[in-house]
Amino acid sequence: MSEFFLNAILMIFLAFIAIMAIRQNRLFGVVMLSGAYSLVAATWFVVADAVDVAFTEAAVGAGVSTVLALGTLSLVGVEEKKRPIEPFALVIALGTGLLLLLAVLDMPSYGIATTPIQLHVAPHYLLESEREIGVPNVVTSVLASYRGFDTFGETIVVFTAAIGVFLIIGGWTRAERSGQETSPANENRSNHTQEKSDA
Amino acid sequence: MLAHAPILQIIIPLLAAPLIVLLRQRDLAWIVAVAATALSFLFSARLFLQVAATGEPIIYEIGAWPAPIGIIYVIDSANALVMPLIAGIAFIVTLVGRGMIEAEVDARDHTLFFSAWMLTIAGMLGQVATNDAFNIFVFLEISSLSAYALVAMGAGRDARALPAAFNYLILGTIGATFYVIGIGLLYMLTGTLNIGDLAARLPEIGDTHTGFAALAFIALGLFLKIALFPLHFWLTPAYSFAPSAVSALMAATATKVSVYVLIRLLFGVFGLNFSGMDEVGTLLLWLGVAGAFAGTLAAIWETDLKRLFAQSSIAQLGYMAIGMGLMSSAGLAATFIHLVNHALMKGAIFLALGGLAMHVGRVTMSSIAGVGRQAPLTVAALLFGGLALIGVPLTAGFISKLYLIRAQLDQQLYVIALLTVISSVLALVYVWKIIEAAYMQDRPKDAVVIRETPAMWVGAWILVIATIYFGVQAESLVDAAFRAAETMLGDAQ
Amino acid sequence: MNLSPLLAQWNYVLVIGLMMIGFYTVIARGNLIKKMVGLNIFQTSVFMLYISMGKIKGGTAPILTGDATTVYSNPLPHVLILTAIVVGVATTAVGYALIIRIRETYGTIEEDEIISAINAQDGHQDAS
Amino acid sequence: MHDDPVIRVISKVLIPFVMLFGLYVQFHGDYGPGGGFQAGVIFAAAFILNAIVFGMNKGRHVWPPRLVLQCIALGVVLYGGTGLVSLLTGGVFLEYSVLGKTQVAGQHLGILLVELGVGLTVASVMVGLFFTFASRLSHRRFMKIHNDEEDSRTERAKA
Repeated sequence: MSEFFLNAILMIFLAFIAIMAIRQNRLFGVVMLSGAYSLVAATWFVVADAVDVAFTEAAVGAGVSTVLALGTLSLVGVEEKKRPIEPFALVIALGTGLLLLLAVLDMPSYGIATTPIQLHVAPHYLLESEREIGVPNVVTSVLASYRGFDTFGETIVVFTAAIGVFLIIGGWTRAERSGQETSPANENRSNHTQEKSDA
Repeated sequence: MLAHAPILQIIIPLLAAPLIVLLRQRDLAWIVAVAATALSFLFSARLFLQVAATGEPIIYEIGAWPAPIGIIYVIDSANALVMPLIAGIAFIVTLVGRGMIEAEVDARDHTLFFSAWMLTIAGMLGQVATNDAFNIFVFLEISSLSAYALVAMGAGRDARALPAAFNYLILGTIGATFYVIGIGLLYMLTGTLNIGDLAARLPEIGDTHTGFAALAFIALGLFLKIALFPLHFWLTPAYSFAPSAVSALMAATATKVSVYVLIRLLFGVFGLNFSGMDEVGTLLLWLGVAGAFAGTLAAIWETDLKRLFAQSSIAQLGYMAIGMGLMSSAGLAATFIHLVNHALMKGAIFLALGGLAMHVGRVTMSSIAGVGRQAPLTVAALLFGGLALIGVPLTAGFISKLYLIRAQLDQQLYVIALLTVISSVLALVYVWKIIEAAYMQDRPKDAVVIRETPAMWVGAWILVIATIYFGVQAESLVDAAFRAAETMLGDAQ
Repeated sequence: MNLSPLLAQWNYVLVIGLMMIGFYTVIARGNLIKKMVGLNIFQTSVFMLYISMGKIKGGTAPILTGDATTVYSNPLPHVLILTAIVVGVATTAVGYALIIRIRETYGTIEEDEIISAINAQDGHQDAS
Repeated sequence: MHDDPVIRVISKVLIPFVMLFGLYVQFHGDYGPGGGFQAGVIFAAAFILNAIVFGMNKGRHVWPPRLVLQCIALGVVLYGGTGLVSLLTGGVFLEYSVLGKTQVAGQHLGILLVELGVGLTVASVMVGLFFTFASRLSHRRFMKIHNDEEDSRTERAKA
């Protein structure tokens, strides 16, 4: 029963943080609330037995994302223009929500051990992992071996993100690659010529 | 080694990306990229021939874990057709695109550029080859993330590439997240992620409200990815502000991959009898028609040629949606035929545009005035591509339209058939505008004089020849497309 | 239509509410940073949907203890979400990099101001 | 920030422990929560703390940016290479069982290698992202946490 209450309290807390985050106009606060959201979500993941996910969410959602956001904020300014509620967006979001509520109607009950996902495929991991892989943490054995190709893809995604960020704002990698110093003026040369041609 | 062909066609371009970073040398980067795409093409072509000869799907169990436990690749008639198309176009664009990349991208960025280039190709191939619904998402993100960065590289010439890339990122991520929600609901119902296993288990336990919502989310997410009207508005800026080589690669392949994934999930997993599929079909049909008109009409008013052909892509994707919406094997086959043909024509057109852009910068109706005489071969390639888009006989575009309209008439959808013909004929207007600009006008005296080099037209002409070949000798393609369509529908029954 | 499952499945209903708060923020807000934060909330809530379905009441984390009576929650959604979290942060990083460049070029991160800047530029080019 | 002796001393004490914890998470992922990804983030955090407290130049000295780029690629190659080796030694791609004498031994070795690959890539990507955003900042001079005197001294020396 305590699990039930913890679950409910964390969810309500999450909703509170999310609403605060969209109402807040000072972006610094928004980013911190977003980090807090990830941290509380990580706590919720622990309650839901997903310890590996909680660990990652805390390190990445609350840690890395927030740091990146703060770095960005210091470059782009911290105020958001005040805006009224967008009725069109609200309708789309509500429509999507209703579609999902429709899905809930026939969903297998929460927390039951006889749902399809508990009876198909997953038992193989829990029962055979010890013999086939010999690793007690089943998440690790599924992640690295049974679905190792997904994790390979995940590593590539991280690699892709780095390549993408370096291409977009990675002045220093240019200098490292060509052995010459790059100044920001040089880097934005193209933008300036663009502006000049407009003038 | 041939036994490993299904995985090697993905792994070679995938591992070429880090290799390029390790080599740290521009020329080697290009050589590695060409070699990797060539090998990938050879393996996929070999698999296509093997599947065509035996008719049996080729199964590759990654990590030696069998189907629902692990991730497997299944190369059947459908993806064996799409793989060599993607790999082949990627090879040609990589081979001839170097001049365009050198003209438009800062030389210091070339190694990372080619790395991202290989990632987007490998990501697309991975989505097509895999038989695991979640693995599709992972490779979709590899190709999308690298594509966002590649589009942003257009900022070297036009800063509008940056907001274009950002919008593409937001909408692409919303699309991918919808897809993940849909897959999650499917997983909840069936307990599996393997596409074959999903198709087998879904009819008994999945025909519920939850199943319907799963269908809706997967369809909506992929509608965004294939730029189906009215979710198409990210495509035009992304394609038109990207560097020319990137536009050529993406216009030819990116949306086609998403069309394939949509077909695979709609027909290969849910199947025709799933409740809600009729509604999805009707939606595809009418949104396809709307897209065909919206894209063509928008293209008529465009003066920037890259924007013009990006708009026309929306129309062409509309035709593919109509084919899917017919919910018949003939309609689906028409979609497959058009998928292949459109990839070839759009590849040819954007390569020719890239060749012109090397000299005139922004390719507009006024900047190409009178170039027909200075760059005859390049403009001719553009022209053939345009004629194929309209669907002129003896081009592949004619075959696509023929089979599409035939499939519509089979089902007595005369209004749709008429609308398809009208929107195709309307395409004549914008192609004529280009002919007029390039051939009928005189080149202004103060305009740049273009010295045509083979780099401008070789790639485009390879694809034009393929377009004409499939326009004249259509049987092999038509057979392959019908086999692909029957495989898809057969899975569901 | 029988709506009682919505009460019994309050857990999922709350997760959906969270998802829609995030989704609304992405599509409605014009500030690019706000959009990214909305995306983060949206995606994190989707992760919660996945983890919810793997949970078994009275179960424990899927780390084998050797005790045959232990009930473990389903490890597969955990693995999928580990991948999805990483994909999410990768997208976030690329998004923030683009925001920085947009701000440097257009001097703003408000969508409407960027659009009007682009339109001004477009009009100018067409005129020239 | 690097002038504050309290922060400097605490960081000096803390950094080795953060790294140790990173290694623990990396290699204990088989038995408890953790693995290459989480370990990579923790390991990177130690380097980033070092760079923030002792200046970007010292940070770059510890892990030169050129190496960061190579390490990112190497981690991916390590993962893919493990798969390719199992392919070349008679198995299929990522079939770790063929890497060892017994199936379980092979799986252990394979998982160890690929988790190392993940850890290497993630740690160096995080450090690389930090360098990227920070060097953008130093150009803009909005924040000065990393732009210590050493930086300006070397700039003056160059000029």
